[in-house]
Amino acid sequence: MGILLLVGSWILLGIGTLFLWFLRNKKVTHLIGTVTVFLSSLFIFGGSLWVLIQGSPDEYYLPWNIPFGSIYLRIDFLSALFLLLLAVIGGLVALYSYGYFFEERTQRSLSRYWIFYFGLFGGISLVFTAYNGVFFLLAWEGMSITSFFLVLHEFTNKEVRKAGWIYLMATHGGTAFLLVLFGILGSDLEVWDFNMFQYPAMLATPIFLLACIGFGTKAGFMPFHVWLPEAHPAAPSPVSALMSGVMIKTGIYGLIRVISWLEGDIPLSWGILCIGLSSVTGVLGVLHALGKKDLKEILAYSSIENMGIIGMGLGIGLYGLSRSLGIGALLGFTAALFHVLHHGLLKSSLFLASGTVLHATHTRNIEELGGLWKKVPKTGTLFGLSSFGIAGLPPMSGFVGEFLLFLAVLSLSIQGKTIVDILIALIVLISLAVIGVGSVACFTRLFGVVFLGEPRKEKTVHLVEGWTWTIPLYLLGGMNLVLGIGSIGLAPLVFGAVVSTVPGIAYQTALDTVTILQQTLFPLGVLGLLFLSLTILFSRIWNWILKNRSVETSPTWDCGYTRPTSRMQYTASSFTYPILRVFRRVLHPAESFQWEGNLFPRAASYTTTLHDLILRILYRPLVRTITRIARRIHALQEGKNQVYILYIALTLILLMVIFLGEVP
Amino acid sequence: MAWILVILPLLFGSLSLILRNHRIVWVLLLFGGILHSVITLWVWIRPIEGNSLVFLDPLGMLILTVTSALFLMVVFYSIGYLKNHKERSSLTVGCLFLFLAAMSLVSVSADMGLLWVAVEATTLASAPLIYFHKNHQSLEAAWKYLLICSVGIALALMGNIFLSYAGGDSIEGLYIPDLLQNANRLDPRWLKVAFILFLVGYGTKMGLAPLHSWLPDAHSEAPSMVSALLSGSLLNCAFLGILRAFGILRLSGLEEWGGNILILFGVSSLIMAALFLIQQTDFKRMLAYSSVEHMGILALGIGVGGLAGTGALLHLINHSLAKSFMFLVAGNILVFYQTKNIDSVTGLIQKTPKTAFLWMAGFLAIAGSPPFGLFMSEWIILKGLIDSEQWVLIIVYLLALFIVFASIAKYIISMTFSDSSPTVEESKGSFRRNEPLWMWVPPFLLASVTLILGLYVPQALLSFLSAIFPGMGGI
Amino acid sequence: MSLLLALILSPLFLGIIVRTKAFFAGRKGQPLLQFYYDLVKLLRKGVVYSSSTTLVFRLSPWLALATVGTALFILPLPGYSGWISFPGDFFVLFSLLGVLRFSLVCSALDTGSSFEGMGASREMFISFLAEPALLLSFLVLAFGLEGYTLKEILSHPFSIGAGRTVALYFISVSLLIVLLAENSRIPFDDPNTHLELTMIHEVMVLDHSGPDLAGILYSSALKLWILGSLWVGISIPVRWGIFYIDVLVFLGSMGLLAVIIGIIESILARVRMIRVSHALSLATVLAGLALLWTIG
Amino acid sequence: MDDILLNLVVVIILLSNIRLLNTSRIPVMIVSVAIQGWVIGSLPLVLHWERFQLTLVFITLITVTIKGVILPRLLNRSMQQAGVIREEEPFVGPTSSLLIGLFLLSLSFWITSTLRSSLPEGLSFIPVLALFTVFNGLFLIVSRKKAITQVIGYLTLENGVYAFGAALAVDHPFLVELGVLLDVWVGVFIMGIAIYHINREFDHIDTDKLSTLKH
Repeated sequence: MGILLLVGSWILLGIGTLFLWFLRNKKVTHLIGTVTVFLSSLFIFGGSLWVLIQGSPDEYYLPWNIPFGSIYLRIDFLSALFLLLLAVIGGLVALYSYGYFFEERTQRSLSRYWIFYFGLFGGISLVFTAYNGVFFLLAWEGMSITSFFLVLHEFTNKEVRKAGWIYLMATHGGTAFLLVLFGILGSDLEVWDFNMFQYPAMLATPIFLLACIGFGTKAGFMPFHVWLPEAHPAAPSPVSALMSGVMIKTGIYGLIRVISWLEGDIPLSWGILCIGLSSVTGVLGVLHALGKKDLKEILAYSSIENMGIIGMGLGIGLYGLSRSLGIGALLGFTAALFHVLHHGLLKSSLFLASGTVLHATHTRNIEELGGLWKKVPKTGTLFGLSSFGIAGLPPMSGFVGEFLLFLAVLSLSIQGKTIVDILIALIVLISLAVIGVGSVACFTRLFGVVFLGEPRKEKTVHLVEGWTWTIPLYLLGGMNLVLGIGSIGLAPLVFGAVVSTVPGIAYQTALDTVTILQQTLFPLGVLGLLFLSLTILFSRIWNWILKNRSVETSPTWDCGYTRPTSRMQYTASSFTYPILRVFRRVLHPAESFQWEGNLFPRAASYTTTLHDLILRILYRPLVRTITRIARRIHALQEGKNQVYILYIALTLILLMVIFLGEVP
Repeated sequence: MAWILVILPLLFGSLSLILRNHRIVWVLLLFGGILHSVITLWVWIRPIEGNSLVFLDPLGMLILTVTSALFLMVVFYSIGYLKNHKERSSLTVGCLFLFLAAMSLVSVSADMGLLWVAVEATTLASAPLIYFHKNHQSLEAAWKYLLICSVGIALALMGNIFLSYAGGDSIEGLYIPDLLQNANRLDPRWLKVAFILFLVGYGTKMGLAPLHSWLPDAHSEAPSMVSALLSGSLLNCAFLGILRAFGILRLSGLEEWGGNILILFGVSSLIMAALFLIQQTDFKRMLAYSSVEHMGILALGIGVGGLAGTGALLHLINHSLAKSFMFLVAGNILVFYQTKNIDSVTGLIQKTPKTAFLWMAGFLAIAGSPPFGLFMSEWIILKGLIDSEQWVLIIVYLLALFIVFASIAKYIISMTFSDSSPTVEESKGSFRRNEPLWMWVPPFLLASVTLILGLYVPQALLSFLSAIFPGMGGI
Repeated sequence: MSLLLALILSPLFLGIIVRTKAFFAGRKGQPLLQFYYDLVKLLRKGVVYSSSTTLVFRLSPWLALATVGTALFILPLPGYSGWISFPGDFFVLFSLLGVLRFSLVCSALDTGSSFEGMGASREMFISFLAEPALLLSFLVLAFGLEGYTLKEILSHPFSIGAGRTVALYFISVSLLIVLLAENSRIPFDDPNTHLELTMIHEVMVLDHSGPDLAGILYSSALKLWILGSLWVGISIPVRWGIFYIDVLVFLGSMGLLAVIIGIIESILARVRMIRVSHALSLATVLAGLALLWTIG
Repeated sequence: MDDILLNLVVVIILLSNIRLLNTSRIPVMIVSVAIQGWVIGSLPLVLHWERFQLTLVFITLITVTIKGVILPRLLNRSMQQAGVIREEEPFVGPTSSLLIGLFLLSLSFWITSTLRSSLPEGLSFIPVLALFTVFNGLFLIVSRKKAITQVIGYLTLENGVYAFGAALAVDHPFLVELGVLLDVWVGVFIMGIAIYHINREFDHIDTDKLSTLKH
């Protein structure tokens, strides 16, 4: 049944594509696109919900005539969870796109957008359901390519083309690693169905390395993250929302799948590798997010940071498995999945809100923004709420994930007791603390600078807040709050997904973990409710106090300065400068300071810009070197016939000498 | 019977050389192309036994079919193309037919000597086609092509002689089935020399680096349908020569030795192509270098053998289809923009949507990304490498493929999506928007075939391919 | 119980500190209950809102009070369990303080004043450095005492084991540093300076007035009380097991803490912004040392 | 009598090669190629005269006429058309060419060392000679500029190949030989045309000017 609904949604998408292909009317195109995605997302929602409620995986098998391939669809709890996320976000983003692309210039570009959106949507759902290596990889590549075209939507801009290229490179490179990975896993298999995969024992570590690189590229683990901060600003905001909300989660999904195939004892290296990678990812991600000035770039880096948190959850899980500390492991995986859901919801809503900002102001540079709340109050409210949530603060759902991760670390350290355990716990905890406070700083900065205070540059803001613009934001934010308070209600699904996927878990440990979850998540919910009700209570009290008092408004107190202007506000870069200054040895933010004027001060300017660390120290030099070598090599083909024939002669002689010549 | 495949185009060619009226010539071209492919089909249905000179074994059938199919597509394209070059029709068509005849001879010849003659004939038949445009560059390209390939072919002839001597008195002549049967009675010393000579000789024609130097020039200067044939069929024919020799070598127990040389050539071609594709300024040269890369992949796959060998044969089909269709599309772009310079081609997608679509699809195809066939075959080859645990080769292979992908992607994106500056229309008086059928139907057909091969690889085909070389490993 | 104590006595705590400082300065100083008078006075006033502020600004006092109120439900009397107690509850406590920070910083940025922006930035900076130390030291405690909840941790800190007690000293020092930093006391910040350029916490609330200001001040007093009681619970581990005696002991030690803070404030000078990072990294290093001690 | 003849052949082939190497006058080159053609064309007869067959004579006649008569005439004609009689400043001068030639000779000795042992007594020098001629032709093509000299080099190459054929594969269907003749003939014919065109297009036949297509 679940599969049937999914297939139904794909058929729907196919029909929609046909329509779009032949239609020429703009309005109808737009409408059909939106409606199709919305309906098919409903189908997918129903399908995954069916599986979750019915409580048993749903599958469908059909032989397929390509090497190692078979059409093997399977929805287990894990897939169902991710599919739910996809359905919710995909549908809402489609709704948002209706408003966002309403003034799109040509019908052709509209239909292009929608067709590729269908492709991406269907591709992701396929990735979550495909249960055969070849099938999975085809879906994977389809997803990547369609998203590449979506990134290129505003292709007339040179930056966009560059970003698209980088994105294509990243995703293709990642896929190469996956090819090798599946090739190894599927060696001496007729058909690469997932349930047949097993590990050659001596290759375990390389296999996980391959998986980490291949899937980590999509998930945005450092140092394979470079495409995110390029592609997200370049893509239209709904696309970034879908990509950052769901698509990068496919990397996490893949990693969990790879974990689910192993039987027997897991090498310790896996957990340590994963933890190391993802803690670096998280910390560096949040630091970059603190340093950047581009609205969507900041959001992209915050995605990277959250991927780091998720990765740490997985890492703790793996480590716990290999140390046979079951409870910690289960808590880690559960934390990771919780965080996946949370981040999907909130990051997509943030990207959508940033889309509204872009649409209103046509700039992504937050130093030029400010005071937008008064212009777009609903969006402002939701952006504030989402920032609050994504900073991982209670009672939003972001906190649940981090809290569970913290619990996992705690139980790991308390039950493990060896020095390595403590060190692991230390690493995770420190990076968790840095990420937590860092993201609070980052998002107070973002929200405060963009929406609060006064506009820093007078821009022509044409206000757009139709219902299609705000409804998705409300729903996403609201869902997040509900998940945060009612996490106990979601826990069974997430935990079920974890238990059904992770191998080698004793029944007793599962039970203990369940009790721990109950002990913690319920009070969390209570506290959340308490917090909300207290807030409301105080607001009531205040209204009552201020009922018969003088409430005046006057300009901001600026210590007696008579003519405060909006340019006197604290800038975004100086807001986080002190923090970055601590890490300047690592990050090397480029500073430029102009100061004309001798005795008497005149116009002076000071700017700091932060370039991506990895890009600077790793990729740029690499590309430069290869290009230099290539230029050298080009000299071999200077157009002289004689030289060419000389090559032939030399090749002949060399071959004869190497492969024949033995001294008589 | 098999002779018909050779004689028929020969006949048509001489006819079209004699009667110089371009209309008649076009009719001849269409008729001949269709007839040839029909006969090829018929040969599939009713297999025929060969004689001492010509025969049709699976390998030959493979090459023959690919050639014939491509020729058919090219026929449709060229009729449209020659509308703008009426005066050169008869010569071009004649040479096309002779070229076809030579290539068919290559694929049906059962005697190494005859094979050699045929390969040389392809050179002679295609040289005038490269000189189609009759300007400095095309002349230079033709001259280089002629000289380099003749040198190579001379070496291949030496190979023949050595092979015959390796046979000694035991084997009479160069009849391939004989050689295969008595392969173990060949004198290995002479056989080795013979193989090296074959490899260098036919390898020059096939465009294995560092013997590839003629290839970019010829492909970039020839009219696009000719480039399509050169890259799609001629290279295969040259490869057939190597394959024949390697087949004999395998049976005489020198597989390892010969395989290593092939792998060497494959790796060098991959690396060279990847490096030359960086900072390329001419999109037809870009395609040519990608051909070099794919030839490298073929050599690598065959050299490694096993599953990779089968993959290589599949890759041969896919590459021919994809590359020829890419060249046809490049021809369209050349017609529109009157330039081969990548930077001065802008905004394809706005001006010529169909061509842009095909160009993008073709990029995905030749860069080996799904859902096109090359992904499948490249992947099978990779699987073969993994099975034989050649980790270094795997790294080189993937790295080279990645660099190729990166550079081609860069050019294609900038050509397809860059903002079309109006100056292009103004400056190029010959700029046209409408895309007639002949321009996009043949490439579209080819593209769809590659697409199908990417999503559905018939088991029959796979087993056919893996049966070509005994012990080549199936799936 | 602890809830009521906190609600009632937190302003008094501030009063004690001020009195101590006055004593050391040789003045008579303000009455102990001065802060109650201030709060009442402020509550009676009207409010002035900046014209550039929005809902966020109004929200800040409510959020602040709500956060601290929620935190008080978790906070136990040392040796006894809080109203709500569950594994990892101290993490929730710290995150609630993060919520407080979030709302204050946002309200500061909402006014668009350069000074408040600067204050917000510095607040962020300090907490950025203080948080790891806090979490780390509690990891050490949890690991050493094998306790998941505040109750288990605070009940018998010295049951950590004879060899490890040194770790407790390290931790209490680092916690004290964190306490001073988080509540922006000297040497990190001077609560009663009047030069905006040097202020951190106070400058953020420049634009709050009347009841709003009262709410903010009260909540920060409560924050100080919360962290203080945590410190007391760890550093002064006198438990009689009889509830009322323990309460008295707790109150006494809180007073002691107030005096200590007062002494520190009157003998130390305020350090430069750059040096803040050094002091706080010292706190983290101390926590790390404590960890080593507990492992080895 | 027999070995005298053989030695004579050897000497002539060697000498012609050396002459080709160290002259820069094209007529001389053509002449020496012609002589080489005569000798190598008559190789089959010389080597296998004991089993005297008509076919052998037939082949010999054809070869000699083509290699020794027709091709030199063609070359002469295109030389007249191009109006060049000297190879000015080649990439490698005559003396150094000679040295390289010696090196190539020794190289071909070394490479064929394994093969010669398996040859009947009389033929053992042939591979060396033939390979040397082949290398020599390659070297001429590489080291000279004029298109016509390159054609001469190509001819030399073909001579070497033919020498192999004549020596080793004589008791073999004539396919190969016919192939040689056909291809050499057509090849040179086409090249003649090509040279003619180059001449007309660039009004010179310095092939090193033909290097506009690169990278």
